Amino acid sequence: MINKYSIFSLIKNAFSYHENWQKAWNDPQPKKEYDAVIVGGGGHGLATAYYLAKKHNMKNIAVVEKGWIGGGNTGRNTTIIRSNYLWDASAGLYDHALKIWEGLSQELNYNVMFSQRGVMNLAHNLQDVRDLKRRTHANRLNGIDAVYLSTEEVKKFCPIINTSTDIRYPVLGGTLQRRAGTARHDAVAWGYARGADEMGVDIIQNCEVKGIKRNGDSVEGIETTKGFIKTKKIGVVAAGHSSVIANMAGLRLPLESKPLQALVSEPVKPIIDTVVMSNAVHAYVSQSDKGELVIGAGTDDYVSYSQKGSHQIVEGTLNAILELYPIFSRMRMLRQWGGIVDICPDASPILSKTSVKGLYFNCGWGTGGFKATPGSGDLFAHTIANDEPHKLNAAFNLNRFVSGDLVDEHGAAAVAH
Amino acid sequence: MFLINCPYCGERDQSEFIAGGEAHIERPKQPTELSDDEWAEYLFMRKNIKGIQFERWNHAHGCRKWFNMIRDTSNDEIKLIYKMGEKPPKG
Amino acid sequence: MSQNLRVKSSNFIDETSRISFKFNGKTYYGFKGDTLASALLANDIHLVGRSFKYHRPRGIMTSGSEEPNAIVQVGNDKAITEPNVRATEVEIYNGLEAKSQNCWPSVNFDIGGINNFLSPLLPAGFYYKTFMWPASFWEKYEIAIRHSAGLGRSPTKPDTDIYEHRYIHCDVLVIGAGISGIMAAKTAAKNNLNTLLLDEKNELGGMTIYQNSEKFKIDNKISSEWLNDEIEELKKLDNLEIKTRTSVAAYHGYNYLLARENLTDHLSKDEKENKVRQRLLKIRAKKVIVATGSLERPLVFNNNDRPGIMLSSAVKKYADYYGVICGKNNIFFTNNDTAYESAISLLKKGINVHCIIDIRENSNSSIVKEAQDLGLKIYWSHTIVDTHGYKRLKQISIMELSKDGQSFANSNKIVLDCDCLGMSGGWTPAVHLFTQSGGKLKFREKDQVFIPNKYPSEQVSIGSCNGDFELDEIIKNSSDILKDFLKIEKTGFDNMNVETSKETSKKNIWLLPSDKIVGKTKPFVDYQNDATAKDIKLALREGFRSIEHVKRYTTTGMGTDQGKLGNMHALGIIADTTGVKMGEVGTTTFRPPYTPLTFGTIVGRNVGEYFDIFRRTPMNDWHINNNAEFENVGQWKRAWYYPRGNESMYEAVQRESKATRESAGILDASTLGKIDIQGSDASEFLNRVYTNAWSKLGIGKCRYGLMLNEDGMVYDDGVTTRLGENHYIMTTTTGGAANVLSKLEDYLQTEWPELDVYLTSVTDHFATATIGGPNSKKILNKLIPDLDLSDENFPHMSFKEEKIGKINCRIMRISFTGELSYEINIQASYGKSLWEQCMDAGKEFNITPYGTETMHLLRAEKGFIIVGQDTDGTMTPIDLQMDWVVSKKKYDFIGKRSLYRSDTMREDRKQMVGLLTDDPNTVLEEGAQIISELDQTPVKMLGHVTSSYFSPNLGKSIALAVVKGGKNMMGKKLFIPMEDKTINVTVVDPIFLDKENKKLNA
Amino acid sequence: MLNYTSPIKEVKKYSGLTVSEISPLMKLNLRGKSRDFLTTIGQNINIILPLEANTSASSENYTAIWLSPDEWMLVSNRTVNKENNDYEIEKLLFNKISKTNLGSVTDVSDQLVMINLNGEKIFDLLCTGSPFNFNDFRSIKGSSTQTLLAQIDVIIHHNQINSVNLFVRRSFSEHLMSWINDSASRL
Repeated sequence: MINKYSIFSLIKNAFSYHENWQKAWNDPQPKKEYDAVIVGGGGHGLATAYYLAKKHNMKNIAVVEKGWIGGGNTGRNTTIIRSNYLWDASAGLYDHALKIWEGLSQELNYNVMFSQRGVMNLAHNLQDVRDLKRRTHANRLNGIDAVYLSTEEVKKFCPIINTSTDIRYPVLGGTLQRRAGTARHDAVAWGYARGADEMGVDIIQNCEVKGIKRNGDSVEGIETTKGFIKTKKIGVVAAGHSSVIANMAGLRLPLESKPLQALVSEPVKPIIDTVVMSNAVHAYVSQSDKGELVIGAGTDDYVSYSQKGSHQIVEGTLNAILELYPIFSRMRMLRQWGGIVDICPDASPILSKTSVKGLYFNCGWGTGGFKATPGSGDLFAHTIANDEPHKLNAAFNLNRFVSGDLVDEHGAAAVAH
Repeated sequence: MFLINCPYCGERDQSEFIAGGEAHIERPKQPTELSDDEWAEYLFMRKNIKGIQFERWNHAHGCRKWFNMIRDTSNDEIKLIYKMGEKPPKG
Repeated sequence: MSQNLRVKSSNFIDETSRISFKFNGKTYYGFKGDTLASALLANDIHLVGRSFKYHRPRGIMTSGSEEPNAIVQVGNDKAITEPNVRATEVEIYNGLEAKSQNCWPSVNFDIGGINNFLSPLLPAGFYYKTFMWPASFWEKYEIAIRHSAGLGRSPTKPDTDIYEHRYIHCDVLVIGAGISGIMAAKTAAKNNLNTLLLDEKNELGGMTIYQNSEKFKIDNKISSEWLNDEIEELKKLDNLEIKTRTSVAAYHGYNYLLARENLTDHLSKDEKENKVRQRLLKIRAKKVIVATGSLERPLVFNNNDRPGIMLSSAVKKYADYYGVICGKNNIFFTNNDTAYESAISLLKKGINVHCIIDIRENSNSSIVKEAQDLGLKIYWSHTIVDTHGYKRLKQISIMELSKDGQSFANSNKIVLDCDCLGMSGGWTPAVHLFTQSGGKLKFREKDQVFIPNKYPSEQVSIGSCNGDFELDEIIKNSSDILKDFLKIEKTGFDNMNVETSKETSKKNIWLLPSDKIVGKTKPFVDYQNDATAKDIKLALREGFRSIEHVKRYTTTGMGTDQGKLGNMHALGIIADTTGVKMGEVGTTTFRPPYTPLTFGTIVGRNVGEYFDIFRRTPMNDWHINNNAEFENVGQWKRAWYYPRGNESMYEAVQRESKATRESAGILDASTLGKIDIQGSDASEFLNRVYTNAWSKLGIGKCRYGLMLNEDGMVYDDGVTTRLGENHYIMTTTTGGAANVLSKLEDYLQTEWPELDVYLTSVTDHFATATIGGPNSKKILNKLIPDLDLSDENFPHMSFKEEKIGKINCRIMRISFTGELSYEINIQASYGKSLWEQCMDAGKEFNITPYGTETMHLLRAEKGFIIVGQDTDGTMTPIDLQMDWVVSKKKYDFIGKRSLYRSDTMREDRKQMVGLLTDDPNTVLEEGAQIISELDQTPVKMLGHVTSSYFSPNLGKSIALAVVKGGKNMMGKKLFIPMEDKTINVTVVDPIFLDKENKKLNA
Repeated sequence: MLNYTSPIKEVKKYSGLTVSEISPLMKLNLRGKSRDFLTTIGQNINIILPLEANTSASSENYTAIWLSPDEWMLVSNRTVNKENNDYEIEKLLFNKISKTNLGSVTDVSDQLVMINLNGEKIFDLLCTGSPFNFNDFRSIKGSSTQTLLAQIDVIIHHNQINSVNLFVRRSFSEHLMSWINDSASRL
């Protein structure tokens, strides 16, 4: 591997004042034709390209990104990674991803800082307790490391949580997945980009898709701001903008794109060393390696592509944070931002072929796509390469909305942060 | 926070309202006549437009009336508000 | 402590009131009006903190909220200590305690300082390139990284202060009380607009208020005097509200802004007592005038971060405003005229200024002339190539620039002694709030600034945040813009006579050259995060092109100052390096808040009991007095069970349910949703919303109804009673009440406007006491002796309108327990009394109050579902084996079509069944999964246990469950695999007790 | 004989503000669209139901508050008898409106609790918890609105200068009172 990253290369380059580092990836102009084009240069899209090249030997492919790679939800999420999902199909999908996460830094030779600090989900009412127990049993039988915790065990694992019984919604218990945790979001996009680029994938930034050319019921190529690109396979991984691309191909998707907000506090010395999620009161918090509290807020209830949400959502989230962590009252919000999340009616993603031959969609990840990045890329690459879903993403087809075989993850599972 | 001009109560803070999604998706009069695909279209498929979108809002914490809104979803600019049952303006 | 670094003649410091405070454990003195920064400088302390990555010694750089270096931990108390506070924003008070952050053991001797020498190994993004081998070690590395990262420390005890919200609706909001802000506020208020003026400082007047230079005059008065008079007049206006110490944090769409009003942080402990600490102002303004001024730019050169290196305007403010001398041997370094104002101001106070180093070839502006007349030495077209001194600046080295400014005219290097360097790289308009609001910027080449271009809402920017820097422009342009914006003839500031010194020459070099190669230098761009120009160049070299990428890779602008000082230089260096035009590189998006905003302020009073609403029933006091434990159901507080003595929940529930079946029990069912339905189409409406048929229901009769979503899944259920021809009362689940009403309103208003139906919630109007059990009839008879309770007159599933005493009430004979049971609904104010009378009347029958837990058990014995517990949004009525309540005849109802999709019709869907454990004493865990074969991999889960109890009435454990294909599994043996054991169960009918419903008519 | 219990126990006094519950009051929810509906109401209680949003109309005995284009709340101006809850006017209107399908009449006397705020600091209190713009409201006697206060749905009626009636659902009233008392204590 050229330009391999390691402490040794770091020392070597220090002597030349880091003047000799090579590009992590190139900045090519699009070719006339590719065997496949991935629309969307986020983590999922770049991972898809990476695995197409690596596992399916498709090297003549491109990723087109309308802005800058990793500039969408990849760079805007709260980086929670877990696989403790309720339904077999979801558990299979997300745990496949988690297994890849565990070796990703080494595979990419890029430190994505995957930190298995554990993810705890809290229960605040009796139905929460039933739901979390149900999920824990299902996880265990699906081979996912989830355990149910008593309130005392919750307190022991994360002492700063207010577990007193006289708060409005006392903590009645929780679940813990130790293999779960967080990763450095930008690094995931950059690592996959570097890996894909090295195998010959063209990563074309500032290249917006303007149209999808169809010949009857199969695709012929895409119109972009950098000209027409001929291709027989298009994998759309455009998150919040999936519907926009679908409309170009004359399709409608079961998606709504809504604002999702997040915020970070000023950096402080380590104070919370795990990830705690509370679905009932809506508080999600972890601490980044830099020391910032990373807090995920909820979605607004209207469609928006503005990357802005309403203040009431942020306020509601911080209300919940102070309910559970009264010690954070004097911490200060440093930055607040919004992303556009594409939400499916059943809160599960779509990794599927479409009625148009050669057109594939990977979308509907809603509020929880980051955790699935490597698995999503791997399975979507399989789907595109073989024109057939892998058994792990078979359930996440588009037809489920017609037949009624939904994978409903709101019912009993936590919001998919 | 939007400032929404409820067609009945006047300008109110967004917190008094709930959004009801895409407007003018009429519930089929004869659902049993529809194919599974047609029913799925009604039930789940959405335009989810980036740009000028027609949608439904409800003044939930005021007069409880539903109404229609035309909003540019790319910058959240509210273009027009009109009552339920009124036809959307053409063009 | 000596105050030898004070000059007299400051109007803003009260030298008669001495204030003592502690910094790093040592006691110092300052004066009322000092900030921590000015007081420390007055005590000759520059070294205040350590930088984030290299732990380099850092001092005070600015005099405002843009301070990147001098951030401290305030207070020792575990509850109210506060991290990352800017020394430049803390107003000192007696007892103030502050200490340096990110250093150990002390700011003077910091072990972390070693990072400075390792810095060659710590370039931008180094952590992406290493710590990967061996894989298992990352967690160890990470612990180390985490401990060296972070700045201050979080409090470790709950905050004891109070925060509040306030909504403000005004005609005009003016942000910033500098000269243009004052003009705007006065103009607006005088034109009868109710106006709100906010400024983050404790005094009005911005930078002009201490501008004592004769060079700047308005109406022949020195600008500060003129402004002072304006402010005095301003304060007299009545429809104007002025708030100081109030900083606007966020500017959202529709002119909705959030501001933090700081009320007590400048007060001593006893002065603060019981006062609100901070208030969040939620402002909705018809018009917004942004007058946020501008921020002075540093210059980027080698080692430009040493304590003693400050912004020239800060040096001036400390002298003019606080009367503090920052250095005994001052030098200024500039590319514009600002530094000259500072230098002159110091000279006139008798403070030594050694020289000015100016990268420009020359300037003939009057202010420069004045400096020269005062005998000030100026090094034209020179730059600083290095600075010396570790914990305090000692010397600087300068060289003469080549024409193009990229290298040097000769190799001569002059070394000058200097303990305070005031630098000025020009000014950056504070457009943060403007861009937050969605405003678009344009780049102005001549002085390299981004200024407002397109306004997204009713707002304008005036003054230097709009790119007007010269006094005469500020006044003229502000006045003109105000006229246009407020649609008025004149402002009162039209054609003023203004004297000023015009800047005549400009030169800007984003990265000043050094005689060393870049790799050997440390030209800081982001001081707090230790991001240097070479880091930016490295990022570009590695292929990062977008400013967002560079920012993220180098962490430039990610510090607590959010890059207020450095962002422009980062852009400039990217533009220069890549050869792209500055205007085309684009800015990074400024995200809210403008300055960090305390969580407590955002939350206000929504803490503790106000975190969320609680709802109580009219009988609540009785439950409390009778030792009830409560369960949260939605926002309701519901009686859960009533332990006697030291009974456990299990014991209490066993007793309560036994007593109910054997004699009588009473339940507070007031929380059930109740909707009054009237109108000539009421029956048709019910036909459409429920799965069963309603037209034929007799008046005075009750019927159970099941409500679906359009996707065919069970949504809610309850009993609805026909009170009259066109009059029904619907009951819903407790949790579903609000959603059901709004869903039904939605259908009525949008889908079925032709229906003549009116819905009115009466949930709170009625209190509901349910008495059940074999003796319930006798009890009701005591309450209403003349009511004929015979099955003929008052059969099951029927209703009577009656009086208890003189009070009307509605009685439904319905049952959720399988017992003979009456639901008495009475006007809420009489609910508590009704309950007490039921208890009295029932005494002889040992009537037993029971809570939600016993209710759940009793209904489970009868196999009645609870929506939300036995269903999870994926169950159809067919799955629940409730086909009997689904009309086959009806043409349509909500959700009907979805029941006929290929997957919703499948036979092997999860279906509701009962489970019995082989060992009758083993109670299954709710949520436990169910399998049909042991040791299969992967395990095939058939379903899960939804409800499970030990039934005292059956003397065995019972459970409800959903199981794939369960309908056809009656009698089949299944397994429940737990962590430690496997439990054997048998599938049975979900109705465990009294299948024939004998008890209903007992 | 059943006793009447009101949810709010005592009258609270603060600087510039007095907070008290007024009960029992008769409250009816009136729904209807047709002209006949309006005239029938008018004839029977001699109040012309206000058609303008955010307003109210009063007669000697009753006040009618606009809630929506087809919804009003009718409140008795004086407290009624605790001993029974037969309201003649309710029976009358129910027969004339509901029975004849002109609209609907529903007794909501205990659905809503009426809290009276009295004093010059009323709006200083309200603006700590309500997004509603009271700038015009405060200067118009008889103005009314439905909005949120401390995240709770309320109907606010400006019945006279320095006096405002808050209508809140009974189950929320204890929480709202607690919030009001907390906030008022800092006025």
